[in-house]
Amino acid sequence: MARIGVFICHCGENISATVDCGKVAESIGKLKHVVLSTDYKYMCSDPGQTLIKDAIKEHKLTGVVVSACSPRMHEPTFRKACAEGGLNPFLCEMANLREHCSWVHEKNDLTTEKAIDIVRTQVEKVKLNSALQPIKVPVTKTAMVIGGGIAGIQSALDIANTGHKVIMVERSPSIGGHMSQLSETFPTLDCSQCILTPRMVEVAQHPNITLYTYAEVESVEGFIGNFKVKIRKKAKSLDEKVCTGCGLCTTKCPQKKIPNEFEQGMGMRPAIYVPFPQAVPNRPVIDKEHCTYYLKGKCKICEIVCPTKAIRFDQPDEILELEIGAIVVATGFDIKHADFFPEYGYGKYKDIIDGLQFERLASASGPTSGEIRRPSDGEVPKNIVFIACAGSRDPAKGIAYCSKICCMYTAKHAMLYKHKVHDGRAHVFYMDIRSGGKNYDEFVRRAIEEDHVNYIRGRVSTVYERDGKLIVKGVDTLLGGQPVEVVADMVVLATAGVANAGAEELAQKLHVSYDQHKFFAEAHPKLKPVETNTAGIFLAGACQNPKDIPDAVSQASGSAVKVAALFSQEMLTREPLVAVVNRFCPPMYSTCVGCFMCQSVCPYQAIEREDFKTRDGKIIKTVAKINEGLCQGCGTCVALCRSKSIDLLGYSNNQVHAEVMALLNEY
Amino acid sequence: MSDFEPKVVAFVCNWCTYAGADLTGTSRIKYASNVKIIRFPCTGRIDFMLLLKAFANGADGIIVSGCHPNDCHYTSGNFHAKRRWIMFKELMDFMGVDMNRITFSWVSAAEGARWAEVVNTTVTRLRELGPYISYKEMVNNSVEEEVKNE
Amino acid sequence: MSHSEHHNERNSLAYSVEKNVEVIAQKCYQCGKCSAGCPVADEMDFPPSMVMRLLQTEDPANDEKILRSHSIWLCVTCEMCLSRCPMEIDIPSVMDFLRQKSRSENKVNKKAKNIIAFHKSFLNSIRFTGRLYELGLILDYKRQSLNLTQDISLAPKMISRGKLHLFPTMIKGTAQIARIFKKTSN
Amino acid sequence: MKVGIYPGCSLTGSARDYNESVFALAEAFGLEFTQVPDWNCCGATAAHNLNKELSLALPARILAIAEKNGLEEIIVPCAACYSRLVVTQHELKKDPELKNRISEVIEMDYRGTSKILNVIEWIDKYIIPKLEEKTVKPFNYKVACYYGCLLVRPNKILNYDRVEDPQSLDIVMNKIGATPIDYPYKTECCGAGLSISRTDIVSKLSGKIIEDAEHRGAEAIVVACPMCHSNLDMRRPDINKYWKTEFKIPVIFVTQAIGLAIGLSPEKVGLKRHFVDVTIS
Repeated sequence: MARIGVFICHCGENISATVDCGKVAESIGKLKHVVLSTDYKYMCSDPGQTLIKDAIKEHKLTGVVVSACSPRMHEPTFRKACAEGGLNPFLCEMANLREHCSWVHEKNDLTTEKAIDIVRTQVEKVKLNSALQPIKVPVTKTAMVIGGGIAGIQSALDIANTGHKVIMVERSPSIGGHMSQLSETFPTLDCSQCILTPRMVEVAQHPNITLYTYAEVESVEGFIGNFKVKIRKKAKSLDEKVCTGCGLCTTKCPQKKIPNEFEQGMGMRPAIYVPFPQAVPNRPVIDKEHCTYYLKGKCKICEIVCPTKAIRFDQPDEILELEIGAIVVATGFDIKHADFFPEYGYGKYKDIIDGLQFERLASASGPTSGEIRRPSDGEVPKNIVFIACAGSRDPAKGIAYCSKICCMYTAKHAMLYKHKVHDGRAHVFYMDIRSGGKNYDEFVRRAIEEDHVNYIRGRVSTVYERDGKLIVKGVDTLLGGQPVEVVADMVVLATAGVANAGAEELAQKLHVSYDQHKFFAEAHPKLKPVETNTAGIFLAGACQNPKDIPDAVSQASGSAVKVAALFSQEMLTREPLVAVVNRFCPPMYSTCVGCFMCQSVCPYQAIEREDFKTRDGKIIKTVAKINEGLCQGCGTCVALCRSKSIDLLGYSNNQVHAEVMALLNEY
Repeated sequence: MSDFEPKVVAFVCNWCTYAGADLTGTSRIKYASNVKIIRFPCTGRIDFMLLLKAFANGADGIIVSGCHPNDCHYTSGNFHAKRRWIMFKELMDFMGVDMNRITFSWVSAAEGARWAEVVNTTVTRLRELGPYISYKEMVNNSVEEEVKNE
Repeated sequence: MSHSEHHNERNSLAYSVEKNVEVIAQKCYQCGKCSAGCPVADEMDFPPSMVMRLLQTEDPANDEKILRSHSIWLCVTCEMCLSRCPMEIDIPSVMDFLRQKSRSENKVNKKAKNIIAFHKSFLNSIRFTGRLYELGLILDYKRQSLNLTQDISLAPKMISRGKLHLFPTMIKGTAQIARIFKKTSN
Repeated sequence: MKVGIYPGCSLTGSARDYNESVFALAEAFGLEFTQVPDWNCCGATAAHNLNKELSLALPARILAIAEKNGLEEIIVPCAACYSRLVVTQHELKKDPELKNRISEVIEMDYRGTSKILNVIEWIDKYIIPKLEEKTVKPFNYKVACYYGCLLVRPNKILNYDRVEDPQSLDIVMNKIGATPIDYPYKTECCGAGLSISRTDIVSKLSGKIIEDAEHRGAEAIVVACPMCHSNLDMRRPDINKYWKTEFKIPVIFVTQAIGLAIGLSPEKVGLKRHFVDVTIS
């Protein structure tokens, strides 16, 4: 038999000014099963809470309704008080008399009547509450970082330094990402590789970090604290333990004409290669798509010359199965290439290059050893044009957003050019200069004032080649839209930053949301910029949207602390307000008919299939089963279920039905 | 009809409209006291059969309100609610439920004033429409008939 | 009010543009790409991006500048601006509308006299015969523009190459064509 | 299927050469088509500059007559007429109310069912399949393919070829043995409707097109639009005067080039009517 205690709070005068609390208490006291109905000035105060704790013991209460403010304010307070009084906290409900009644209505009988209705509703509900236990799940204290660019490196090092294990998975043969390709960085102009390579080495040597390069995530299952991940380690055709990284094979490989990805196609590499001299790990891989042996069945020169006999042509891909507690996605971005621009010749002019290609030209380790020379004939361009917003802020091309980093790197490029080619002219066509950031605008001003870069406000309509020169047809909008024609030797497009190839596929494997541009979506744009909507999966860097190095690094550290906080717990505790599929004895098992409509609407992939089998393993029935580790308790499946086999704890069908009846019918 | 006060049940989600109604309170915006709120985690949880139950038990009007499209706390619950709502509306129409009795709206946690407006316009409309007895009678009659037939 | 609804002043030119050709001037963010690619921009008093900017101000004085501009008559409807506009703003349609508005309000720029004279002569030619009568067009244009000496060497060369009819071709449906002209002349 | 042709005013007058070459090709390839009966002028630039409704009504009458006569496909060799007809079809499809109003103005039912082909689409569909076997005298010249504005823009409506650096004409020319050059002026405007009223502007714009083609070593400019042709060919004396030079490069229609390649005489394809001597045939 239910024994309900009801506590009406005056909230000073916040409630009692318009609601006759005494009358409410009196009226509720007459309800069936209500053994105590009382009012008090401040229920949330210590004496108020003591009142509840004592009453639970004294009246042997099986349910408590605190009629006070919004549950969004004090539900945790009163549930805790109940627990301390010896009552399961989920047997406590709150009736919202303040925000939903006393504050929004005038003082009159109707308001008091409404208050009575509200309390009665919760009394009827609480009678049907059941004692629930918080859900506890264990935590595997190993993190996986996907992507080995600067964001992934930072995140992995930060997590590893808290004493937890990290698995880093990188798709290409070396970590380092786009930052390793950059020449110098704004606004300080310090050398990118000089600041990055020590971090790369640290990753490789850190006792808590296991690095898998040339590897990709194959599948992800499970939930926060308990992911099961499969990683495909692509065959490098080489025994890394035997190889010393001497590099002899790479110099002897007869196949030498493969466009070098690291040099953005401006240099060549052999089929067995190390992507760049500072690569980590500094071991070659064989590119099977171009290797003569894999294509034609003979060659094996690398195997012959290898002093340690490390080459393994028959090495298969390897699938690793790992238990992971948290995942940091740091897969980075890519840029649009020059062939994306019809009005600039669809990429057919060699001397129209993109920003990353310019980085390689300006880099001391690049194909021109840091001299600015144009790709077509190796001449030093005397007139260079930089076009900002190439693709960005261009809804007609499908990219409406600002890529954020281009204004700054374009200023840097123009500056580097002027530092290297003293008698050259640099022109920048721009729409707006977006240089928010510490010392950023000062940097742009320096390019204009000290390095005399010619900034022209207007977009370029077309670029074409004539007599080996590039004719750039632009406009100066500050002169009223006057056409401007520049005869240039080289054009650099500050092309839009876009999501990395494969981002969508990975997002689907991880069950995290992504936006229309395939950038990963944060859980909240303001207050959860590091979390995804899947618990236990965090974001770092430009996989979320284009961002510069300091932003990427900050977010990476943010993601690391999220992981560390998660790993600081032995068990995860969650509110047990989750959906359940009913279960009965055989032969019924469940009223679930196994239509799995619920599976298609669940935003959390929390609905699994459960087979009931005979002893000899024959499947009798397959029904839905909720994974309570994943379920967030939205209840969409409950409303959808046609056979009414799913219910939501805390908001059960019976409970909400009782609430509606209590609201409409007086007792 | 002038002194008729309709009974209105509001089915709202916890994260947007319930919080929005809390804000109405903290902002001390006054509205008609006819409405009583039932809290759900999400509009996606709302079984629309409950609406029929409410009408059969004397509700004169109903408000269903949740997060704005794309703002759902659970990503897509309100979207599924809307899809089911479209189907259910057909059924209600078919059963002769007066759709003027139902307000379907989006009220976010920041829209305290809007919640008051939704309630007030609904109550004003319902005052004009008068008590909703036709559906209740229809249900009760059919129950009586069934009893008789047995 | 939804975002797609305009906020333009009801008496502004931008408002008429939106009502008539469904182009929202505010969409233009003034990148200038239209002016950069416009073949006649350097002849114009206001290149296309400036016309859009003047519209955006919704200032009666600027609306007046547009309707009295030479630019709207120099536009050759090559559509280059639209094809390269990142915001896909249909400037050619705006120009068509502005020309008609400029004429109906008697605000045509003096320098555009010849251009309009030519268009009128062209339409006159087909109004009565249904098809273009090129010799008639040239003669009528000379009469309207008073450019009596222009192209005098062209006609004989055309005639000698069989490229100029000395007499117009009348189609059967001339009465119908006349009615089409009448019904569409607001 | 009944195939119709809408020649348009130019082809009966200043572009007779174009007309002759189109009909010569049709004859040589055994193609038949019916002229749209009692066709009228499409209104050209003048109509849409001065009167939007008129600019839709005139093409609508042409299309309605074509429909009435069961012409499922209409070939429109003039790029300007092609553009007006396709745009009209698009506008009236988009706005049923406008369609009704225009139907009333033209006193005819208009449905918008005829398929409109430009000259290159016609060549692609009817000429190309038999072109190789018929080619007797490959057109071994370096050519600048000049598309002009109206074949490719507005591309969202015409939906023909790519709007920057189009290729369809280049491909046709390549098929008859010509070498198309890389040519940035392919779709730059020649000045079009300003030919008579602002000859100076036309001279400047057309001059740029000619200058760049000559500069890149083209031996002919190939066009598919009578307006472009008259500006680049008939206006050559004005252009030369404006540029203070003697541009000599001939301007030929794509149909003339094909005609020559299959062995038709220069007279037959109308080359003798050009202002600039065609020395390469």
